[in-house]
Amino acid sequence: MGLRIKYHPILGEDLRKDMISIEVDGRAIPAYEGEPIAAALIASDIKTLRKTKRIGEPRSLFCARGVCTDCVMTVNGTPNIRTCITPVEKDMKIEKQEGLGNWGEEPK
Amino acid sequence: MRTLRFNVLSEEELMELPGFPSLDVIEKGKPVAVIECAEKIPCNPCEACCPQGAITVGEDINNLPSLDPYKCTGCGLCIAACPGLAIFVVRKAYNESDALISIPYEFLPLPEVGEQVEALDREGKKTCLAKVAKVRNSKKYDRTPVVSFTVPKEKCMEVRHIRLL
Amino acid sequence: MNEGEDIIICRCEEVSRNTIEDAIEQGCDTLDSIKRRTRAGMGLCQGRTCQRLIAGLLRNKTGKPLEELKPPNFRPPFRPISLGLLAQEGYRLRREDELRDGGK
Amino acid sequence: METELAVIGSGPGGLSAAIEAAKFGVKVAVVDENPKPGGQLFKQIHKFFGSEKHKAGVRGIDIGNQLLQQCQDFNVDLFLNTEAWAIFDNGKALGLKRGTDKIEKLSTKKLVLATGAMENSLAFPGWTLPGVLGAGGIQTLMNLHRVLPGQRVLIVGTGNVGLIVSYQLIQAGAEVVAVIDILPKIGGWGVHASKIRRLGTPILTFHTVKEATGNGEVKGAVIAKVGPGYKIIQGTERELKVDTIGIAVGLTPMAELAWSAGCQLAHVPELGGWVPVHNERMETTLKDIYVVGDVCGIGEASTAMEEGQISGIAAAESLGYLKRGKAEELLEERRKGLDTLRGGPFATHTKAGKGKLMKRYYKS
Repeated sequence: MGLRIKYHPILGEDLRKDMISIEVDGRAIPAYEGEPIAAALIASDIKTLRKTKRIGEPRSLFCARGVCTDCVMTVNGTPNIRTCITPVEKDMKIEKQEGLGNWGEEPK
Repeated sequence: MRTLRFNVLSEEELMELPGFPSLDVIEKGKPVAVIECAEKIPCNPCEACCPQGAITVGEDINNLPSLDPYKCTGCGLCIAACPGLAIFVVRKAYNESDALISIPYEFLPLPEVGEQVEALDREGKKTCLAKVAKVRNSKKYDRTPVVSFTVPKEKCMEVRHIRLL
Repeated sequence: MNEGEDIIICRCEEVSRNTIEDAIEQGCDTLDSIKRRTRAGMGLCQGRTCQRLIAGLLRNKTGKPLEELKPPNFRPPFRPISLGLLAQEGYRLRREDELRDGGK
Repeated sequence: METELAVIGSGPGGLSAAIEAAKFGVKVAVVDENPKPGGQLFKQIHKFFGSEKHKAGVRGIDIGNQLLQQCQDFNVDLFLNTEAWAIFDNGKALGLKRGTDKIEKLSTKKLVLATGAMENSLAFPGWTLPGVLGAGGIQTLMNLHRVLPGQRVLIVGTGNVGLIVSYQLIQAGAEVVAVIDILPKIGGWGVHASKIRRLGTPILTFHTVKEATGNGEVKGAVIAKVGPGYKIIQGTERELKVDTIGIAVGLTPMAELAWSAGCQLAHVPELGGWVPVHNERMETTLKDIYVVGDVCGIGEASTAMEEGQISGIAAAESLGYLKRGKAEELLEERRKGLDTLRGGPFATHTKAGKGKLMKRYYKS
């Protein structure tokens, strides 16, 4: 939480109030509704957002604007979601993505 | 064209600038703007904001601003108006021993009047101690507060920033 | 940068500098051929992050100025989109068009 | 869905195009994949340069709000969270994906591409570690989302982006351990450099980053001096304790939409790479597609806004909402504005690059 900017000389005080809780790999993480998922995770010091498919390298936010796709995670069961531009919603379930992720069961 | 490509402006380079009020005027000790703008960038809010018409950029906004030190009253509006935060007001004869320097200060926390702070030069090196005399932060300044502080007279062309203790 | 030390150039497909330089040595002289040979630039970001780095390697290795290169081919969809969605929604849109054009 | 003018990208260029066209009665739709409009404006918390007319002295963030207000005043439709994933029929139709599961077709008469630019990469050992980010990415995270990526930062690159982000990191409470550049001179404006120098932040030219260290995330950065040929001078390496490395080595226009739509591109180094060929009305080689802002040459927000207005006026005229004479008068005014903004020594490159592009346009 130390990484959130509460007071800022230009932006003023952060007046957002109620935080909600999102589930990240089974752990409850505080987040503001509407902020990018990646911002909430980094504010909670979760830097590794995924592991690459070949070498298994940890990756994190890189461009922070939806271009580089390095921050993709599995969100509510859907893999490859760019967490830098996907807003936090209530009851979100987020998982660190391994490789290309798992698309889940084939629909019947 | 000037090509400022050093990490800081030297005082000699400063004195050649049309925004420099001349040593005579500074010696006289009245408050006067010191415009440390050395590159032709397209910009003219300093000219537009000056109530005395003391700063001229002209038709081509790439010109360096030039200062008429006799029109300048040292009011300090240009300190907050300059997007490059490159304007300071120096009042060498603030009192017997001290000069008063006004700078833009966009950081938190803001210093308090009467507070003792470190005075830094253009390279961020500690030069001496300073005492905060005034903190202006009205709406007009649009979140660029102007902090005035006193330093020994001989430091008035050296000190350009402060660090809270 | 250390000479000889290999590093990742294409972050998505994890393609290293050595792999790309080998491909250039073996005759790949366009961004497209490098992409087809090594997969560099073929990942999720579609080469947006590494294209310039690869172009630089190509220029350094072949001496060919960038002006003579063509940007790699770029086809829709420009953003990740699932084929299922494309098929399903595409069908809906076509039906709407047909209905509007007189219900053929 | 149908519109008369579709704009892809809601940064300063795209919004200005939309507003200007809508002023004359054109039906306009702006598409942006982000949840918030404004492009990169809302992370620009510093006061802008320029003249009064170009909103100089106003912070980027406030210019963004002014533009959004104007969009509302002139009934511009904004489609956010909407990705343009295809351009059909020479720009006459767009494939859109709205939210996660809705696909739409947007038919239009004219199209403005205002897709902006992306940050250049710099590959060095360790550059894929969590903690290495684009400097603009850092700026987005801290100024838009109020989260700092770390506490101790090395910035690589002394262009205006590197210098401004360094200053803003310090404003947000982080420590900038150093700003380095492999080139002999600081790339950005002296005033921006002075702002961080007087805070004591070192700017080291002739320096490069040799390696990001750390296992799993950045714990340090090895920097070193470079000599002739920009080769590292052995023995000058030293490790800085940092948890974040920001890469600020320039921008590349994102011209791939224009390219795939069939617009001719040219490689113009002065403009940042491959850019769509265009004329003084910002028309590409496909006459119904316009380009404005960084996508057709890296510049400032102020120049993007002028270019946006030019395309909006040109589109309004060719759609019949404006008489030729009146349009020319308005266009001339904007072109003069552009000339002024590009009149200084820092913009000679851009000016030359734009000249090349126009030549190409009339040759084709």
